[in-house]
Amino acid sequence: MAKEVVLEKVARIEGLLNLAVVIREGRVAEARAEALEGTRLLERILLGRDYEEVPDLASRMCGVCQAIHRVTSVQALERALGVELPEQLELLRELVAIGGHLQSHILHLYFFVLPDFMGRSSVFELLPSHEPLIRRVLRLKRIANAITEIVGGRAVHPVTPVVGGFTSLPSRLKLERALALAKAFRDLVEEPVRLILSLEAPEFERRTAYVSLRGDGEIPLLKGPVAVSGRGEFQPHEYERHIRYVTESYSMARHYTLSDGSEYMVGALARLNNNYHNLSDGAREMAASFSVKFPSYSPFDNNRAQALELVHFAERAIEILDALLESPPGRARIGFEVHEGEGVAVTEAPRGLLIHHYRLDARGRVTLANIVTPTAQNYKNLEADAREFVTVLLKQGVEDLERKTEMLIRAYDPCVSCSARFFREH
Amino acid sequence: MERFVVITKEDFTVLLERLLGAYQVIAPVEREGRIFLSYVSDPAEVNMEYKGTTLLPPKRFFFPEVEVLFTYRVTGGRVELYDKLEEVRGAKRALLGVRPCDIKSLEILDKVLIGEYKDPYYAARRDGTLIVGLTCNEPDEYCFCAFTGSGPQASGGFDLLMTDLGDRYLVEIGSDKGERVVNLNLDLFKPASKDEVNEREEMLKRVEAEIRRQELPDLTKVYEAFAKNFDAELWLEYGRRCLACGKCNYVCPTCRCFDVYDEPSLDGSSGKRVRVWDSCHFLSFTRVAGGKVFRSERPSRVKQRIYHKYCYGVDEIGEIECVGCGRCIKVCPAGIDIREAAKRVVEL
Amino acid sequence: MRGNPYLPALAKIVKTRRETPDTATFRLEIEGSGGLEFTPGQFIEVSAFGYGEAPFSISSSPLERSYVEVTVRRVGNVTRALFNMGEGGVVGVRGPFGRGWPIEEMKGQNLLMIGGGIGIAPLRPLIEYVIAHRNSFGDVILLYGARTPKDIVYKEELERWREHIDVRLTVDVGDETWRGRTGVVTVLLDDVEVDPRETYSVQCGPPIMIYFVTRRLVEMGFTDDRILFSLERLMKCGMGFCGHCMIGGKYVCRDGPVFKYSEVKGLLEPALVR
Amino acid sequence: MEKPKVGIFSMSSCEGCLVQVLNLEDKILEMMRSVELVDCRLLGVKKSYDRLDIAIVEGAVMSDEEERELREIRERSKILVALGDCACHGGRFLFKDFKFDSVPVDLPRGLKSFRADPLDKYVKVDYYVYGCPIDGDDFLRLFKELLMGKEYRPAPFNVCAECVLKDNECLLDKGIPCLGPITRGGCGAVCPTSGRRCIGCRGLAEDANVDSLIEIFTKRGIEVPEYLWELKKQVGGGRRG
Ligand SMILES: Cc1cc2nc3c(=O)[nH]c(=O)nc-3n(C[C@H](O)[C@H](O)[C@H](O)COP(=O)(O)OP(=O)(O)OC[C@H]3O[C@@H](n4cnc5c(N)ncnc54)[C@H](O)[C@@H]3O)c2cc1C
Ligand code: SF4
Ligand code: SF4
Ligand code: SF4
Repeated sequence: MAKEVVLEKVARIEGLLNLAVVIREGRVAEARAEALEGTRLLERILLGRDYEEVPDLASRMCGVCQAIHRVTSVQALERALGVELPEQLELLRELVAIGGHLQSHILHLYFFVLPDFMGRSSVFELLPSHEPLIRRVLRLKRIANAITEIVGGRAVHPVTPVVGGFTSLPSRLKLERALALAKAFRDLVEEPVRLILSLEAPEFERRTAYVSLRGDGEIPLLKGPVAVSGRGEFQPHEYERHIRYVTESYSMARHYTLSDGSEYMVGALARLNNNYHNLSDGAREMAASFSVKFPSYSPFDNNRAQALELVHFAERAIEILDALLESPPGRARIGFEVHEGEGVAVTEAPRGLLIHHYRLDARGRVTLANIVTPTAQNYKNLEADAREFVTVLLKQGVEDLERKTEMLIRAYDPCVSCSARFFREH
Repeated sequence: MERFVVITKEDFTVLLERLLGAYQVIAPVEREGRIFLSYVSDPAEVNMEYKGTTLLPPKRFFFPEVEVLFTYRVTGGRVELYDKLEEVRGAKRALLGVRPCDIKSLEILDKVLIGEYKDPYYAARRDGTLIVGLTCNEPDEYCFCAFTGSGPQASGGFDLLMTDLGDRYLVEIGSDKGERVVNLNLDLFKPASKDEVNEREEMLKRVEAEIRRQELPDLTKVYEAFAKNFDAELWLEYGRRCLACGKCNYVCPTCRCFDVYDEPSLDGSSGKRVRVWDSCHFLSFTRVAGGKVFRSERPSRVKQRIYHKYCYGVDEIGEIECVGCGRCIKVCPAGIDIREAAKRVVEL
Repeated sequence: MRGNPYLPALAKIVKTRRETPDTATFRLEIEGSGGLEFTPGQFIEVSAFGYGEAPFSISSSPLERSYVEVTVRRVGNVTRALFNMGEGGVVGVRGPFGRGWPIEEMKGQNLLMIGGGIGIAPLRPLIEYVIAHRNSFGDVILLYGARTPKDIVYKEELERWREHIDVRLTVDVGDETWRGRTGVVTVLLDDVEVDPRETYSVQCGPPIMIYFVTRRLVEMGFTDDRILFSLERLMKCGMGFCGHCMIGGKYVCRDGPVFKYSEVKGLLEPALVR
Repeated sequence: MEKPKVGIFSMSSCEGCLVQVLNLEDKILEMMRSVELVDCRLLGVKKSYDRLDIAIVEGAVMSDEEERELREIRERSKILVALGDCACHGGRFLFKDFKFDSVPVDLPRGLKSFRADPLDKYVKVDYYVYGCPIDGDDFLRLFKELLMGKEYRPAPFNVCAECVLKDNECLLDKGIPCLGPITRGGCGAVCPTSGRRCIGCRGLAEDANVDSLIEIFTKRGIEVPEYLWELKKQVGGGRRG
């Protein structure tokens, strides 16, 4: 007889997700990641809009990773219009992205994941026993917000990045402040990161393909070829030849696979599996002292990878700010002409590979929009992991199967609102 | 002591240094191509060469956009109040580079806020502030002070009044306080020659002539015309255009309406009473219990401001309350131009 | 005025009396002084700390020096806070502010008082004064209109006042217990016989009432300087600074709230709007 | 005294407004001391309760299930607060003239048509916190006032009023189609202050003069976007009050 275990509206993830696991004769027959979030039709809404409006709308895809959505949409439009930014403006863009990553990772690791390991259901329940830690984490969040605000104009849904650069630039004073903040972040984050690295996650491994941007001496967020572990690389504009989507009747999101139909994983773990040697010194030392090794095939290590990224990107922010103070950007926005064009940008959102793809007509109106979010790409992998993980758990006969499975979901840091944009025109 | 002295621009920098030692100095500064009044700490920040007016008027340094009147603490059944006035008192400030129209606006505010009742916050800030004016060499296209009797010559209300004569400033001494500043820095000033004083007169005449190129009526005498035309058609037209955004009120150097509210702390045990700038253009401005709004129609709100300037002011303090700075015209997105309105009313 | 006029004196609510479901009279004792010296028709600004400040007419007798009273209808933040606080609560008081009824001028004359709803509050000190100086005034008539019998305030006082002055009531909508007149307060004017040349009319109530009553009084032959009313506007300071209460060139808080019709009739902005 | 019970719920949204609430950092800890949070999926709080004193609902209603859930929340709650533009206006001001009903879509999970509805289409909403995202301090003020039994009132002015206080040069003067003149204030004019036009995320100001803005755009040679005409139709371009 088939039994269906449904984890309903999983808590402490962004958006509404059910995970249904069908167990037949003691074996897992099927796992379904059902995105429930109302579909937001964003790509449809973008059609016909002026390119200037796109970033504002695109950032509303998601309240957690809004910064990277904004930057990615702007970059895709720049590709379409043939705009190339001077290096300093690119650095500033990277800083916006980093601010977003730091914000998001802090939220995920300490508000969503940590309670699991402490046997609590929410961060508030941790308060009595861990008040200093929580206060420190809140402070880190505040610093990450402040950095984003300095460069982006607002901590959530930043406003300054636009096609051609920025609407306004932070003053020297503000950059100095951002530098001080980044340094403070780096210092303060040490202990919380150690805490995450020391947590004992369930033991589970499953090899899959890891897809992320690959960098030369860095962990790139905004540029670079896309690496598919074990299978080489492709260029951003070729994405349609390498990944493809399937629609599942049970989900409000598209689910993605590689061109051969196999699942893959994106996110912090994929980034580090593909770029481990590029971790900053501080992050690398920390990894070593906790004997965290990459590549790793445990999805639970995604959390460790995120923690290491907190250190890595704080150090990268310091580097960028030093460079910007050394030679500050001149103009905020460079001129360009509006014409017909098509552009793809592939970036790294906190949760992994993010693709924005637009086509513009001669007046700069959108005629095609396609957005591929990390969570949508991860669903198939999550389903595969869930099948195998639950099978293992069943074999072990564990009692808290549901809680453990939820932990697996949370390790992915899914962002359901981003992913639910499914629509098909008749 | 003579009424006029001169100071070279180089020595003025020295004077600035000294003033910075003795006062909190507020002066025009330029940032990203915009001029505004700000506290300064370095003479290099000060820009005395600007044209026209600043966007926000000097009133914000006497009547700030947000002011805590007092704080309170509630413990058990007891309430304690802490007056914020003490913090306002005693600050020694120097306001530099204000235009004659803005000097006049302070005189108007004095009449309104220091009368039968006295607004102590405003009064304390006025008391402690040295006013160093700066006449205009170059008005902008919005200036019409010559028609409101408030410029380009300042007839009083300043401690010192500077005029840019190229490589030096001619300085008029307007008060004992101003004279003391000069006396304390006698090494920097020398008496002005007749020629220099004449040069200023010529300059002011030129500026006045430039402003008078606009054809406007004498706005100090439009009371009757306004009184007659309260129900004129043109107010409907302005009302249709007005966005009720209140920018005109905020930038007007003589507008001083405010709202007051309490801002409690999270646990409610303490808090502060705050006053903030308000605008007669907001719908809520005349809303009373029961939801009635006395000036619910936009034309009546447009009229409130303009009538307050040219009519009610005369009833209230015996003179018009517009100083012709042109700020409200500059900032109005809908292009409502108070001088044009006045002109049309007079011509009705 | 001494010190900082924005800083309220502290006062304790020593007694509350429910008048109607949404109206109550609060007796305040001001720290140090107890009551206030004031003219009937003047108002005070009452603070509920954390909630704000609102103007209320002083409704107690001017002869009473140990406390002041205000009669308050619960409509918003400050008024609700006063109700919730109740006896023992500490509030702030500033004032008195404004110009009250011109009592000296009205002496020797008949008085026709008209109150609508809570608008009877500023008439109460006047009535108490008149009763205490009954011989200084001629005929005194009080016309009072409330929405329903339940909304009649000062029920005890009305009974006591009847012994000294002519009190007539009406309600907009009656109920089974109501034996008196129904209709808006203007209906009571139809039966009033006074000599407008020797009478001052004194009114307070909602704008619409003042509008219609004034029209009626003019028809009855009252001259504009014998029609007095207390106006309501939003006001934040009480001193003619905040600007909200301005009508034409006048500030209701400072130049009023009591005005003669003749004083506001010439204002550019109509003071009486429906 | 028993602490007021609070629930925080999400309909369909980007959850950015909740993130803004979390961004209140230390203040949220303080807030949580004065109330009992009994329900919040995002934070993993789920206690058993019957009645709520305050329900804070984010997001637009997009499915029957959400509609049902919303009605249930309303039944159980004394005060219901709509948090953010999606909850206040269905996110429509952001989507501008987009006509949801006209989109032919093939929706999964058996949904028949597409919708994005404001909460007050289905239930009574007591208070609105506007913005996409909301402003944290604005939310804090609402929260404080609710706890004190005060009536929360949104800012009575539009974005321009705050913009001029920031000493900004007006974007309209540069030919940029800013919606500040008709948009409810309270955000501190963040967008124009960063040199970006206001996109109207806080919804129409109480006394918005759409007609005049259209005229201003036209006069300055700014193309009047379709959604302004649409808005004009909805509010008659004129006075509301
Ligand atoms: C001279 C004078 C004397 C007075 N005497 C008395 C008196 O004796 N007794 C008495 O009861 N009253 C009197 N009043 C009226 C009294 O001042 C008001 O009722 C009081 O200010 C209400 O204060 P509140 O804080 O309770 O109400 P508020 O919180 O200020 O609310 C008042 C009303 O306006 C509405 N409102 C306010 N702002 C908004 C908004 N933005 N959107 C929608 N609705 C809004 C509220 O819902 C409510 O109905 C007098 C007024 C004046 C000017
Ligand atoms: S009304 Fe306009 S021109 Fe006159 S003083 Fe005020 S801002 Fe200046
Ligand atoms: S920039 Fe926009 S918000 Fe600012 S004043 Fe101009 S129109 Fe208003
Ligand atoms: S400026 Fe406009 S778009 Fe920006 S936050 Fe404010 S209301 Fe929203």
